[in-house]
Amino acid sequence: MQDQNMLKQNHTVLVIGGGVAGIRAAMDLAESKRDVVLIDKAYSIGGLMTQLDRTFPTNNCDLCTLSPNLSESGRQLHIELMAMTQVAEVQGEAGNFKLKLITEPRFIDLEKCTACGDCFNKYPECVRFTPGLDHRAPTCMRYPQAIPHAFSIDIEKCKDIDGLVKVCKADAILPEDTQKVQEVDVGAIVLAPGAEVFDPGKLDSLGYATNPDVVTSLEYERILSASGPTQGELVRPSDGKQPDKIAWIQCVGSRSLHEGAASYCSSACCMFALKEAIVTKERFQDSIETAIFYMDMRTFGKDYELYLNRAKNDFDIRLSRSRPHSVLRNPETASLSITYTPDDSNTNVTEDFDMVVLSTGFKVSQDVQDLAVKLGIELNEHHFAKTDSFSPVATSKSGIYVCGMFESPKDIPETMVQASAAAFCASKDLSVTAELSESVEEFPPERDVSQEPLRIGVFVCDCGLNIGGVIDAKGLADYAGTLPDVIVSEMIGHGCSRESLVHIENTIIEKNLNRVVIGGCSPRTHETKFQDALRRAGLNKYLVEIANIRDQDTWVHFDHPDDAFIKAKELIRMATISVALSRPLTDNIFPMNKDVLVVGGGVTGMNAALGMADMGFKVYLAERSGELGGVAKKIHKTIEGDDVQAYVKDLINKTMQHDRIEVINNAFIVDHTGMPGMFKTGFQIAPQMFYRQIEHGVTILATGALPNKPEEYLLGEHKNVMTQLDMDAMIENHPDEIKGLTNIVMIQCVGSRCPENPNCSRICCQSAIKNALRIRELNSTAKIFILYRDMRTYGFYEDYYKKARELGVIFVRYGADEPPEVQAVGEQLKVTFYDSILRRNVSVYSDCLCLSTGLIADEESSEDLGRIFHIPKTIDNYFLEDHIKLRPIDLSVPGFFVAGTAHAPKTIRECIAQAQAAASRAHSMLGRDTLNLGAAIARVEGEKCAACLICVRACPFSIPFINEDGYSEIDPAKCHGCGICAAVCPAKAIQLMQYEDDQIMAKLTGLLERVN
Amino acid sequence: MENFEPTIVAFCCHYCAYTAADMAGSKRLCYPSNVKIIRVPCSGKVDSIHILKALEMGADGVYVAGCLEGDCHFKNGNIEASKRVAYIKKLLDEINIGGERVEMVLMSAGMGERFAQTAVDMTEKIRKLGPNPVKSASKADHAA
Amino acid sequence: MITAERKPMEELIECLKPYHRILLVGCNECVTVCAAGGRKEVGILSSALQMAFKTEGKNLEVKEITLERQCDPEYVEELVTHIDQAEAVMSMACGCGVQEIARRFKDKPVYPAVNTTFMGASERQGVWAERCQGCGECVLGLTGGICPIARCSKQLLNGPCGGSTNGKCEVDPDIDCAWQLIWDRLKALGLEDRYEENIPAKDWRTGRGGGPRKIIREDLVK
Amino acid sequence: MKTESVLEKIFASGELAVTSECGPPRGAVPEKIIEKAKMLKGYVDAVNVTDNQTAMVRMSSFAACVFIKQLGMNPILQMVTRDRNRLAMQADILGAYSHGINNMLCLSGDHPHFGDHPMAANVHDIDSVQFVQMVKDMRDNGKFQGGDDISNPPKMFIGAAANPFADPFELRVARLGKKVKAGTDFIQTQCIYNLDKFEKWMEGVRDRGLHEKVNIMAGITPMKTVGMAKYMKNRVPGMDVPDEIIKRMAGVPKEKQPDEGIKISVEAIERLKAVEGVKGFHIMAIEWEQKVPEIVEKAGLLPRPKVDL
Amino acid sequence: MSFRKRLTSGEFVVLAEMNTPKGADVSELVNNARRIKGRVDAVIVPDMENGIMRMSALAGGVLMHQQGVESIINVNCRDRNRMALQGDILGAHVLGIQNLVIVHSEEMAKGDHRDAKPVDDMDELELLAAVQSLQEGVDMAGFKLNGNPSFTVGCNIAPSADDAAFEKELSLARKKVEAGAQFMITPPVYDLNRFSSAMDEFKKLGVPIIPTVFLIKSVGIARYIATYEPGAHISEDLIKRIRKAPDTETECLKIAGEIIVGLKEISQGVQIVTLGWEYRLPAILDYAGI
Repeated sequence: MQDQNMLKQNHTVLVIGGGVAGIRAAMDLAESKRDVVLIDKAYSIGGLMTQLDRTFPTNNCDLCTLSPNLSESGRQLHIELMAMTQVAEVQGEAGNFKLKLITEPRFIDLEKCTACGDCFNKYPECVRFTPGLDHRAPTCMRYPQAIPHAFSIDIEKCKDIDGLVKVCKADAILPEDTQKVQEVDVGAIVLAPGAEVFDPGKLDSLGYATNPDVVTSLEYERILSASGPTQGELVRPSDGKQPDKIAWIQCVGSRSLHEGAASYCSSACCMFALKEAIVTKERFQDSIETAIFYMDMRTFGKDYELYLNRAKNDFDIRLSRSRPHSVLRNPETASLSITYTPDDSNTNVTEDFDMVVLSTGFKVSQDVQDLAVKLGIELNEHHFAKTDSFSPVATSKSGIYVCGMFESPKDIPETMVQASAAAFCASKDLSVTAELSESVEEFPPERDVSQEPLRIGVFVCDCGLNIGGVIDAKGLADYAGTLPDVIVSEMIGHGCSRESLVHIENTIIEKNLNRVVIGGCSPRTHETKFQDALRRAGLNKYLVEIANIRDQDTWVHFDHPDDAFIKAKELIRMATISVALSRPLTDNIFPMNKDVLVVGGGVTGMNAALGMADMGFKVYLAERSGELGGVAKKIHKTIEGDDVQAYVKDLINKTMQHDRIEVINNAFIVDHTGMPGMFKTGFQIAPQMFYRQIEHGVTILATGALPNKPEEYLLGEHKNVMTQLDMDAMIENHPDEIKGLTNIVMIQCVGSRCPENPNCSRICCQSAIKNALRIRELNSTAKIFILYRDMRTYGFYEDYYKKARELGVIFVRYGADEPPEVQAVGEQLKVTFYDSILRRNVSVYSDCLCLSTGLIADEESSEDLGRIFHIPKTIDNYFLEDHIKLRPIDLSVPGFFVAGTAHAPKTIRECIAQAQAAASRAHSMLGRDTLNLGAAIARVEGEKCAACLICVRACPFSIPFINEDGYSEIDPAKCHGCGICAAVCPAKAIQLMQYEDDQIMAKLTGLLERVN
Repeated sequence: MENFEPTIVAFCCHYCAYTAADMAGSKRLCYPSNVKIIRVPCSGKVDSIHILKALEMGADGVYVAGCLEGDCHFKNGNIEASKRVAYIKKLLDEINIGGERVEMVLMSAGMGERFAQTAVDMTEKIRKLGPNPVKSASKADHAA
Repeated sequence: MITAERKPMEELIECLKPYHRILLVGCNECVTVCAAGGRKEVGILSSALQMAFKTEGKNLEVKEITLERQCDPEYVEELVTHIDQAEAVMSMACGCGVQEIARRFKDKPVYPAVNTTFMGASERQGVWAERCQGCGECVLGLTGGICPIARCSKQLLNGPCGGSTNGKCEVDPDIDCAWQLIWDRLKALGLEDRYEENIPAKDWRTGRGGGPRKIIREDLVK
Repeated sequence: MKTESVLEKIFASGELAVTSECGPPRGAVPEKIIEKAKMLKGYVDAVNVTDNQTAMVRMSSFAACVFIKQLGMNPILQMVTRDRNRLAMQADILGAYSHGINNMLCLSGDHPHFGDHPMAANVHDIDSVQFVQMVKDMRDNGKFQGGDDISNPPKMFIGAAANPFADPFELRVARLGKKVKAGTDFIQTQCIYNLDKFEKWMEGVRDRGLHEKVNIMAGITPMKTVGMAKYMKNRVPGMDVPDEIIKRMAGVPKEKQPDEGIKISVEAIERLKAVEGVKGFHIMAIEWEQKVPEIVEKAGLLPRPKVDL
Repeated sequence: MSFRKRLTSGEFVVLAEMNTPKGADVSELVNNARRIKGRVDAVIVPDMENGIMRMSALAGGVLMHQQGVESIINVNCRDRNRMALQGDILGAHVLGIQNLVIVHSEEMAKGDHRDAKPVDDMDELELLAAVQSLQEGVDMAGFKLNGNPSFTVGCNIAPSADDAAFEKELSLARKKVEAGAQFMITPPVYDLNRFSSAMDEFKKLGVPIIPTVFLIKSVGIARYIATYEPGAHISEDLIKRIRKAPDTETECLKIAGEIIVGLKEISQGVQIVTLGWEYRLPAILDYAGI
C-alpha cells in the first residue's frame, strides 16, 4: 500500500504526531517545498483539538476551522501521511537519520474505503474508535472530516471476517493485512507527539473513578460537542438529566504535590475551564449555574484577560478562589458535594453540584518518553523535551526539533507558533543542499462551456448539525431542484469533506454539469476547496457560486428555523440565478518577488531576518531607532539565568555581518503599495530623512512593544521607585546597592489589567520572581514582598514561584478594588496593603519599591503602520492576527506576518519562537514562484467608453488611463479589484469580473422574486 | 400590515461587513432573517442602480455596509459609497419612496455584534416605515 | 463640453403622466462625461421613474437606449426600431439631442430629462464650471486665456468692476473674479501691456445676437 | 470747452468741485426727489441721479434729472450698462441732452443678483469703458456707436467711476487709464476711508499723468453709526474701511456717532484737498442728504463758486 | 515671470525640491515636474544630497529646463574639485540654468558610498566667491573667460538646536551674503510663531529669505523630529493633530499647506520639500491656495 518510491532520501522531514502542531509543521514544510513524512499512531490525524467542541477565546467550532487544514494536508503532494505508524528505531545524525517505522494493519484499503459506514453498522464491535467517552460514541470515526477518511478494523474482535468482507461494497476490507516495517531516511525530525491528559482516577478525594458525574474537561467537551456521544445534548452521564449546577475544579494534576501529579502549571486549563463555562452559559443562560474553583486565574494570553472579564461580567460565572479538598456524592440528592475553604474565610463550606468538571493538566506520556530515549534527546525534570532559552524548539540533539505540548504545556495558538518555528528550523537544515521537488497538482484541461445550455448542479451541505440541525437540508435541495436549469440537486453531508468533494466532481462529470451552486458555509473560508473540485472536474473555477447558508443563515437564525429555511431558499435561488451568468475567467498570475522586509530590529526582528537570510532570501531589516537590539538591550538575565546581553550582542553581530541582510536604521515607513508577492514600501530615513523605496514579496512585522511607564506609585518621582527593568539593571550593575537593602516591595499588575490597558502583560510575574530570586542570591536577609493579583507563572515558571516561596519571598494577594497605597517617607516608601490572612491593613516601610509595569503596545508605530499597511489592531493597539487560534502569525492582509511583542507581550524565548514561525510562514509563501491575483479585475468595454476620465480620477490607486485608442484602459497587473471605477462609470463601460452588474442584478432577482 | 415583515438587502464589503456577518454567525448572534446579504469586494463597488433596482424589485430597505473610516482596503471606497448613498437618499425623497429606506453603515471585520445590531436596527426601522410603496402599490394593482 | 443636470423628478414625472410606455434615450457624449445622461444615468432615471409610477399604482414601461450621439441624425436613426412601441420619448441629451429626436420623429412627443446648462470644463471630479458662451468671436487671446464673457458676472471686457474683493466676484465669494485671474495670468506671462489696450465694444452678431447660427464648411458640404 | 457743463467750467476755473447724489423714488411721484434736491441747492455744483441703484427698480434717472433741472440745479445723469443695450442707451442720452442735461456718469452697475429683480436679464451689451468711448464718440465725432452720423450730437460732460480699493489693486490705476483713454472727463471715486491707500493710488495716477487728463473727485460718505461702518467693511464688495475708523466710531456713544461720522468725513476732505490731482469731492450721503450742507460747510468748501452759464 | 525677477520685485516665490532618480529612468521626475508646471516658480534639484549617489543635479536641472520648468541646482564641494565645479557651472549656464544654491554637503560616511573619497577642494564661501568671479569673467586661476555666465545664487542656513548655534549660523549666513548669496533658504518651519522671531533676525541679512516647508508623513516622523531635532520645534499639539486625524496623509498635506499660507505673511517665498512624495506637491499647493 505504501509506495516506497514516495519517500525521498535525506531531504525529507519526518514529522511525528498528527495533531494540530504536526499538521501545521507538515503543511509549512510542504508549502516551502520540503518533502514530509507525517506519522501518527492513531488511525486518523487531528489529535486532541479535534475533540474540542469550541475553542477560546472566540468560542468557535474547531472542526470548521481545522478541517480545511486537515484535508489540505491530506492532498498536499509533498506530504506522505502514515497513520497507525510509530518509530521503532533511530540511527544516524542530523541530515541523515535512518528510521525504522512500524505501521499497524488497518485491515482496510485506504484507496477503496469510502467511509460509508456499512461495516460499522453491521459489525460495530470490530470497528475501532476511541472518542472522548467512547462507550456512547455514535461513529467510529473520531470526527466527521477524519483524515485518512477511512475506517479501521479491530480484527481481534471480529468473529465473522467473511461477513465483514462481504458487507463492504467497495471491497476495501483486507483481512490479510499485516504489520509493515519500513525504513526511511530523513534529514530532520519534528516532534509533535502532543501530551496526554492527567488521569484523575488516582485522586480518591475527587471521586472521578467512582462517580460518572465527575468528568474531565475533555470529556465535558465531548458531551458539549455536536459530534460527540450525546450529539451535543448536555446531560449528566449518570442519569441523562440536564444539570442545573456545574463546578469546575482547576489544577487537577498540575501545581500539585500529589502522587503522579505535576508540579508545573499546565497553562491552558484556566482558559479551557472559562470557555466551557461560557459556552455552557451561552447555551443555557440562567438555567445553569456555573462555578470555577481556582488558585490563580491564569489568563495571560492575548486578549485572554478580556475573556475572563466577560466570563465574570457578562456571563455571571462564579469564580471562587479556593482549592476544594473533596468531592463526595450526596446520597440523598444524588448530587455532588464539594467541600472547600473560601479565600476570605477559615471555615470549610460544602456546596452541592450536579456535575463536576476536573480541569486536568497535561503530561508527557510514557510512549513519548520512550520515543525520546530512542531519539536520544534529553528531557527535563518533568519529562518534557529539553530546549534552550534562545533556541526554543531545538532539542538537545541537532536536527531534531520539538513543538507543541511536548516542549511544554501550552494552548493552541502557541502550539501553532512552535509548529511553524520547528518546521522552519527543520527546513533550514535542509535548505542548502536540498534538491527541491517541483510538482504541481495537475488539473485536466478546462472544458469549453460557452456553447452549452445551462446545466446547474446544486449541492446542499448539512454541515453536521450546523445546517441540518436548523433547517431541512434535504427539503432545501428538493426546492433547488425546481429552479430553472438545475439538473442535479442533492444534499450532501459535510460538503467540504474529501468524500463529498469527490462526489461533487463525479457528479459534474457524469451529469455534464457546467455550473455549480454550493449551499454551505462562508465562501470566505471554503470557496477555494470547491473551486478546486470544479477544476478537477474540468470546469473553470469561477463557475461555482456559494450560498452562505451556514454562517449567515442557520447560525444566526437558529432561533427561528422556519424563517431560516425561507431565507436559505432565497439564498440558494440567488446563487442559482447568478451562477447562470458566471463565465470562465482566467486568474492573473505574476512572478513573485522573493525579498523580505522585516520591520523592527529587536530580538524578534533579527531572528526573523537571520532566519530568512540563512534560507537564501534577501532581507531588508528596517529599524526605527538608530541601533538594533530593542527592549532586550535592557534585560540582563532570563529567569533560567541565561545571559541576555551576550545573546543580543551576538545576534546583532550576526545580523550586521550577514551579507544577505541590509539593515536600515532610523527608518520610518511612509507609504506602501502593491500586493503580496510584489509589495513596494517607501521609507524616510533619518536624520537626513531621505526617501527610499524597497520592493519585497513579504513583510514581517516585529515592531515590538514598549516598557510601560504608568504614572503610578510615585514612579518617576521618587528615586527609590523603579520598574522591574530598572531593578534588573541595578542587580547587574550595582549589586552592592542590592546588598544594602532591607525591605523590598514589588507590586504586580501596575499599568496592566486596568481600564487603560486591560490585558495581562504576561511577562511580569516571572520577571518579578526572577528579580526576587536574584536579589535573594545577593542578599539573604532582605525581606521581599510581592503584592500580586494572580501569580501567573505558567508552565515551568511555576517551579521558580515555588522556589521563591521556599526562599522566603512573601507573596501577598491584593484585589483590583483595593490596590496597595504608597507614600513617600523621606528616602523610604510606606506601602500599605490589605492582608487577607491577617484581615487587616499592613504597612511596610520599604527602601525599594519595584513595580511590575509590563509592556504596552507602541501606539505610535502600530498606528502609523496599521494605517499604512491596512492592518487591524486590537483595542489595546497590538496587531490583530488573521485567526487568533489557528493563524496566530498571519495577518489579515496576505503577505504580512507578525512576531514578537508587536503581537502581544511575551518573553524573549517566546519571541524567538514566533520569529522563527514568522520566517516559516513567510518562507512557505515564498515557496511559490508566482502569485495569483485572482480574476476580480476591472475590464473596460472600449466601444462604450466616453473617455470621460471619471474612472481615472476615481480609482484609489490611479490605475486607469486613457489609451491611444481614446478609451480607458486598466492594467490587470495593477488593478486591485475594488470595482469603484465600475460603480462610477457614467457610460457603464466598466465591469468588474466576478461581480458584473448582470450578476448582481441576478442576485437581486433571485433574492426578491418572492416579493414581487 | 400588522405582520409586515420587511425584506432588506445588505450589500456587504468582503473585507469588513461580510466578514463581520460571518463573525456574527460563528458567535451565534441572532438577528432577524429579514436581512439578506450580497457580497461585494468593496462598498465602493455598489452602484446607485443596484440600490434602486433592489427597491424597484420590492426590497423594503437597502443598506450598504463598508469598513470603518480610514480602514477601507481600497483607501476610500467606503467614503465614495457613503456619498453615493446620500445621493440616492435624495433621489428617493424626490420620488416619495423615502430616503430613509436606504442607509450606509460602517463596521470592521471583527464587529459581529455591530453587524447583528445593525440588522436588528434596520429591520426595526423599516418595519416602522412600512412596506416599500412600490411593492404595496403593485400588489394593490394585482389585487385589482 | 456641454454640461447638463437632471431636472427635478417631480417635473419629469408630471410630464410623463399621460403615458404608459416611453423610450428613455441617453447620449454617450457630453452628457455622459458630465454624468447627466449617459448609460448609467439612464438606468437610474428609468428605475426611479418606474418606482415613482408604481407608488401611484401605475405602470410605466421604459425602454432604455443610449445613443453614441444624439445630435447626429444617423445615430438617432437607430431609434426607428423602438419608436413605435413608445408613446413618448424622454431624452437625457442636451437640447440639441432633444431637438434632433423631435425633428426625426414628428408624431412622437419628446421631453427633455435634463436642463442643458453651459459649456464648461471639469474643475475636478464632480465639479463642472462654465467656461465658454459660444459668442462666436473669441477674445481669449487678449485676456490671457481666461474668458471675461463667460466668467465675469458683468461680461466686462476692460477690467474688473469695483466689486472685486480678495480675488472673488462680488456676486458670490465662491466665484473667482475673472479679471483677477486674467491679470494674474497676464502678469505671469509678462504680458501686462495687453491690459492697457481698450477692447472695443463687442459685435454680438457672431453670438446669439445675430439670430440662430450655422457653420458651413463648403469643402465638406455634400 | 467741450460742453456747456457747469462742472467742466468749475474744473476749468481751478476751483474744487462738489457734487452729491439723489436716489429717485421707488414710485411714480416726484416730490421726494425734489425735496432731497432742494436740500442740496447752493451747497453743491451738481447732483448725481442714480440709475436703478443697487439693482432695485426706481424712477428712471432721466426723468428724475428733468425734475432737478427744473429746480435750476445741475443734474448728472447716471446710466448703467446692465439694463439697456447700446440702442436704448444712446436713445436716452439723446433724450436727456434734449432736456438740457449735459453731465452724465457711465457705470456698469450693480449686478442684479443683489437687487429686487435677480431673475432679470443681465444686458451688459458693452462695458463701462466702452460706454465712455461711445458717449465721447457721439459728442466729439458726431457718430453713433454703430457708425452713422448724428445730426445734432449730444454734448455730454462724461464722468465715470473708479474704485481705488478693489482687487487687484495694482490694476486700479491702469483701469483708470483705460477710462481716461476712452474719453472720461471726470471721475468720481468709491467712498474713501483708507486715506493712505487712496493716496498711494493717486501716486500711481500721477505717475501716469492721468491727473492731468481727468478731473478726479474723491468720494466721501459720512457714516451714521458704527454698525454702518462694519457693514460697509464686511458686506460691501470693494469697500475698504480700516479698523481704526471702526474703532473710532465705536469709541463714542451711540448718539454721538453721527457727529463723529461727519467729523471723519470733514477731516478726510481736509486731508485730501492737499493731494495733488484731487479736483473735487463727491459727497454721497445715502438717505442722509440733509447733512451734506453741514459737511460742505465744515470742510470749508463754501461758498460755491459762480460760473458763467 | 522668472524666479530672479520675482525675487527682485519682492514677489512671493514658491520652490519645490525634486530629487533626481537613482538610476537613469527619469519618467517619474518628468511626470512630477509636469504636475506642478506653472504652479511653482522653480524646482530645486539637489546634488546627491545626503551622500546618496544619484543622477547629477546638472542633468536634472537641464531636464527641468526642457520641460519648461525653471530650475535651481545645488552645488557642493564634496564631490568635485574646483576644475570640475567651474566647468559644470559654465556648462549649467550654457544649458539654460539660471540659478544655483551653494550648499554644504553631508559627510560621505552618512551616505551610501561610504568608501568614496570626499574632495572638499574648497569651502562654501570660496565657491561663492568663485561663482561671483566667474560671473565677472574671471576663473579661479585668474584667467579671463570667453563669455561670462550669470546666475542668481543662494545659500542654505543650517538648522540650529539652540541660541548659540543659531548665532553661529547667522554669522555664517552674513558671510555668505557678503560673498554674494542673493537669497537664503532656511531649515524647515514647523511652528510659525517661533519661526517669525527667527525671521526677524534673518531679515537683517538683507536678502530674500525662503523658509523650507517639510512634509511630515507620519506620526513616527513627527515624533522623531520633535525628539532629535530640538531646534525644529514640532509641538505636541501638532503630533496630536496628526495622530487624531482620520486620514493622516491628508492631514500632513494640510499642515504643510497651512504653514505655507502662514509663511506668505512673513517671508518672501517658500521651498517645499516632500522627499519622495513629489507627486503630492499639487495637493500641498492646493491646500496652500497656490
